[in-house]
Amino acid sequence: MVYVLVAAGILVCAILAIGSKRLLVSAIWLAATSALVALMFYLLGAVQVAVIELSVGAGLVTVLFVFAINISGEEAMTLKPVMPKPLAWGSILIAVGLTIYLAIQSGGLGLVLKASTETPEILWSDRYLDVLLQIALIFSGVLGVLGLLSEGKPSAQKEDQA
Amino acid sequence: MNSVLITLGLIALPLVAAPIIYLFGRTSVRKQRLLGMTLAKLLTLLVLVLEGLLIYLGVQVWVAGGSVATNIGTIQVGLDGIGLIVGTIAVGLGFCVVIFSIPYMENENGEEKYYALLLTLIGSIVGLACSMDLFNLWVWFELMAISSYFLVAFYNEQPASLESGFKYLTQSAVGSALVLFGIAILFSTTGSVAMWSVWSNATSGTPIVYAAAALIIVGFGIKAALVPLHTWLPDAHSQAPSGISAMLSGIVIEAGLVAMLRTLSVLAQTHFPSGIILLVFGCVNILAGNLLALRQVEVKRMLAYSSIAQVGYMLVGFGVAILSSSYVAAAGGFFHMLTHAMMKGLAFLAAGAFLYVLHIGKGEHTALVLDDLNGAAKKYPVVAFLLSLALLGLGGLPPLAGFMSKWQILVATAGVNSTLMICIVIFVALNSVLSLAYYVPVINRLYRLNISETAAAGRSISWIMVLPMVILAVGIVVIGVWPSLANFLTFNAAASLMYPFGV
Amino acid sequence: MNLILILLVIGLPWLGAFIVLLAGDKHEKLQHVLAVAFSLAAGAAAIMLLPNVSKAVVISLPAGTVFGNFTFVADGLSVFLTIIATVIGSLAVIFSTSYMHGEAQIGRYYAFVLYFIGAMAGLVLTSNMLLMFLFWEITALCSYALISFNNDDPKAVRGGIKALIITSVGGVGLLLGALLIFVYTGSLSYSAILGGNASLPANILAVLAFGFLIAAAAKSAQFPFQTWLPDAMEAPSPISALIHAATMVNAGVYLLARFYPVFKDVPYWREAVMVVGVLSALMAAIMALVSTDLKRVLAYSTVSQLGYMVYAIGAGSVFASQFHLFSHSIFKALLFLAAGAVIHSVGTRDMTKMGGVGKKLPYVKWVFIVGALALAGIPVFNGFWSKEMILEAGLKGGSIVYYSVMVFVAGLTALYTIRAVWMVFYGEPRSDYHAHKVGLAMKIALAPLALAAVVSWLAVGRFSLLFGANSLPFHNIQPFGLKEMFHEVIALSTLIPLAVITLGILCWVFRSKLGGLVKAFNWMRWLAEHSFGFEGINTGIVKATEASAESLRTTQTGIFSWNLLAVLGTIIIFFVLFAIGA
Amino acid sequence: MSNFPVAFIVILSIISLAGIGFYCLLATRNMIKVIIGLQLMVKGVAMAFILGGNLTGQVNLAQTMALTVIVADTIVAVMGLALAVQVRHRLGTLDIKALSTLKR
Repeated sequence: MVYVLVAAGILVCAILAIGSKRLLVSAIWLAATSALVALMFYLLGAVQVAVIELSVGAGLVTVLFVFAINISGEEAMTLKPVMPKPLAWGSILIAVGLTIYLAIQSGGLGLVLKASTETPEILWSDRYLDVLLQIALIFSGVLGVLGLLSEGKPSAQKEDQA
Repeated sequence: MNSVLITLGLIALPLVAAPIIYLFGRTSVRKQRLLGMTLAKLLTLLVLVLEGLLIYLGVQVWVAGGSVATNIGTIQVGLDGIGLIVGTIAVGLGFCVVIFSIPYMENENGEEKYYALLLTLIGSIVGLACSMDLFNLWVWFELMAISSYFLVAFYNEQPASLESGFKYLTQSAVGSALVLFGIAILFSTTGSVAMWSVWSNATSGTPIVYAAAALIIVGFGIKAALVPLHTWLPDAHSQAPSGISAMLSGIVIEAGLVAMLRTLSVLAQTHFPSGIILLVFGCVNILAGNLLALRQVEVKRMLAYSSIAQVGYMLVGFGVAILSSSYVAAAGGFFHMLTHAMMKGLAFLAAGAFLYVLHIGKGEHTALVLDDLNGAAKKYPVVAFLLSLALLGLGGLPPLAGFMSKWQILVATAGVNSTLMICIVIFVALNSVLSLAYYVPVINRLYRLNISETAAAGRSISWIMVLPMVILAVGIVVIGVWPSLANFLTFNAAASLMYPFGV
Repeated sequence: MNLILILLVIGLPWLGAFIVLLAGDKHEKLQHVLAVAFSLAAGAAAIMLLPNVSKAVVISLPAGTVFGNFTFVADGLSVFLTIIATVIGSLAVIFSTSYMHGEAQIGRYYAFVLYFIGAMAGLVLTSNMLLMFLFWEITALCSYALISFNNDDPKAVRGGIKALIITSVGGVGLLLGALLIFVYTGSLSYSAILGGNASLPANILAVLAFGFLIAAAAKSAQFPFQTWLPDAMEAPSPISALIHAATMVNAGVYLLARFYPVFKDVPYWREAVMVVGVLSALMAAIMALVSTDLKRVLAYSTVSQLGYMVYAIGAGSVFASQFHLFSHSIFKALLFLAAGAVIHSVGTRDMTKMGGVGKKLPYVKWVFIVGALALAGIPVFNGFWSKEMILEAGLKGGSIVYYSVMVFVAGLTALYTIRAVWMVFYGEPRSDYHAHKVGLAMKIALAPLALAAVVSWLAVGRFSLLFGANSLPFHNIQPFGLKEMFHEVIALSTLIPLAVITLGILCWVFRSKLGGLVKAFNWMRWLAEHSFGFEGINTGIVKATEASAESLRTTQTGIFSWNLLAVLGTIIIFFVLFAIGA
Repeated sequence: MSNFPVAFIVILSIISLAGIGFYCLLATRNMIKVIIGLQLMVKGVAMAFILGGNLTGQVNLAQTMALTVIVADTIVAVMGLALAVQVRHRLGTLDIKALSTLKR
């Protein structure tokens, strides 16, 4: 039953996150979603990644959002969406419904969760290439952010350099 | 040199070198000296040469009968036929782009990040082509995407550049989320992400496996610019620095296509109708790309739309290959990938050279429109000639490389004994004619007698910019006259692609 | 020997093209000399091929897999057309040295002319279908580049692109045929299907036959693709003479002639070929009658005469068709070059503004009249013999209806020819033009053509030997000497076309008395001036394509939300398909 | 209670979470909100991996992959935010409709 509650909680938080009129509130609901997702991870037996999700997803990312919102300022979101809302949620409902239908067709209802029998081990035991690649990901991410945020030098200074 | 070292070197070298290049470049930015930046550029070129050498050594091991593959943990990586051709294109085109960028990017703010990220981009494409593990494939794909976001939005003081960067970032991110969804479904149903064990476990096509395949097609399809998922492409290609446009069009979108093909070949035993899907997308791409390019007045945007059409030819080739188990068609698809990289690379570099001497070199960031090119041949005969060559090749006029690869695809298509395929041949060939309607007027403009004001006021072109274009142009002509030169690359790639399909 | 000669015939002009381009536009004199030298050398090499005509494959370069062997054969048909291309090419180049004197970007001009000459020789000499298509497209490219040589004139650019697109659309037929030949015989050599060893399914053979017919019709400006040739007249006159009269437009006829032995038994094919030829000949002749632009009149007459050749092939006489091609290349090149001299001198192409030019340019007048007589089919000139042979063949090989139309067209030909000659050279000047002198190089180029237009028919015996069993397999054309020709042409049935031709001339002489008749045909005039609606169809297709392109462009909204909806929509389509399938 | 399809509930929440995220992408006009939508979608995907690991008895393998997903997605989010900040700086708004000058 706890699964149902967590799942419902995730969805409610997510809906609140996208429904909120203020960005800061949205970010906080996103953090709440993240925390509940971490709880779901824990229930499914993924203890370590639950901790990481809690710290990164709910913690770090939220901090970043708050920073970004602070810098760029709260903007009132009273503008009407570009797309008619019924079209947006209609097509989403169709897509979600079809996915669920396909999952049921493939025997999704008969799946049974297992209690984790594996002994927890170091996370990257046999997939350390992925983890090493994360370094490259972070490296290019950092360079990218630095580049995106950099201020254009005044052209006079450029001339001096040349 | 043993195969493990070759594989490791191949995928690790660019990623290790990128931070060093950044640091070198950074020192010169800090201290206002040019030495560091020069070192960074030279190091980038050196790494690419070494990469080429490693690929060559790998091929030597191959030819001797060995296989260039190794396990890192449980993840298998190795240089197979697909890795060979994609690696060759990425390294070769990358080399040309780096040389081109030396004058083009000179004294831009963030030059050092540019080279480091460009090298990461090339390295990630090589890694993507060598990966034999679905999830690892996605990680390389994501690395490719992340390293290209900043490159696209390089001119971060230009609103248009930011706009294209934002669209590119979000649509790529949606695509990679969809791909991940697909991989997660495959993981749940087969219990593995290693390609060969997914291949052997996925034997029956349950609806949810088909859904996973569809998500993967759409996800990678966003990067590979399948119509109607292509909407980010014209913005990104037209706003990025020209060297990056050449990379994006020449290999990055093809890398998405290769990743898609790899994943689909894993599902070969599920009877997923990937052949027919690719064929349909191919035809739609060709038609839509050509029509969208037809009335375009911005040069780089027109080239971007024509990329959509060109991807369509590859899709037709691969679709026929999967549908009829035809080696020749798959080889044709890869052949077109190779020739398109050369032709579109050349076209974007030449257009970029014009953009540079007419606008960017003077600090203006206006788009290069067709009218700017009027009579440009008078002042820039070499670049105008090279641009004409690239455009004629793209239009499929012989004896240039583009004609030969299209021919190979069409031979294979006609080889499938059915009326539908004959109709597709006619459709594709007629579209090739349609594409002439927008390539050829550009050439006419170049050779007008009355030179446009913009062109008349242009700066002179540095020979360093022309050099890589000449290299590409020679390649286009040589492959066009002697198409079987590329057979080693294309047929090995076709063999690697078709093997899981039991051909 | 043949190996070297073939390489020279194709290689020399291409090398020349490169060198002329390298010489640079600052050395105009050098460029003229180089172009003449290279084209003459190619012409000499082509003529040296003549004694060594054989059906054996001379060069075979293995290109591997789907590209076949790159093979070249110097058989009778090939060598004949190679000589036409290189010799008339040389004359056109010589003519150009004075015609194009002082033009800008002369290097580009000569480069494309020489590139074209080499490609045309390659097109007829190769026996590999891939190479044939390749050269086919190169000739189209050169034709386009030369039509729109004057890039600043939007009319020239439009004409060039139109020619390129229409001939490329036709090229699709050739491409499809080449692909099917490869797929069904495993070889790209055309002898694979000409030899009759490979058994193609009947329906594939039909696709092949009609595909090639479309390709030929587009290249030779036949019905329903004829509209590009008149617009191609924006090209400099030597180009019109070389490409749009004597060589490239013959490629279509060549294609039909080459494959006639396999296609002749395809149901309705010969019928279709004849209909194409007859309709083209008739419509073009009527349009020539009402046009007032000198070069367009000649262009229409080219379409009309090509119609005769196509008709002859349909009627089963490849020899008559090739013999007329031979005559036509000579007299039409002569007419175009002479017209070029007139236009160069007078400064306009509009015949209503000419009149009385003959007094100022007597030399040009006389050579033009020689060409005109040949075109009209007046006895003794070369056009008479070949046209009569075609009509004889038509009488034997096809329905009497087609024959009578073609005879009628012969009368029309005489009528519009004499009309053109009259409007240009006789009467009083109708505008205030100033006639320049005609350059020496122009006169030198015109002389051999004028001579040949009078006497070339004497070579019929030598000509027929080219098509013998040893030099042109699969066709079974018997040797055909002057004696046979006299026997065939000087027959009772010849009197009918001759009478009609005379009637045509008389119509012009008594034109003032036929006012009522002319009025009765005003509707026809209106139709002809609107090119029987084909121009409208062309414009319609272009407009429709552009409109759909424009409306498709609006889907690129640039708004992020719509872009993502397209992504979601694609997913939904997939899922719906799977849900229905599941 | 054993017949209660617990695993299916998780599947439902995964699909719905991804759907909600996608809806956010479609309906919002705020750049930062777009990044929030992306985050929601990827959280669904990470859950799918963990669920797959649970169902096939390979939680550890799934955990490593989920970790990589989280890291990669955080980087994308950061870059997106940097882009948003820069857009706000240059254009003075976060409205994506202001970002539709490139069309046709």
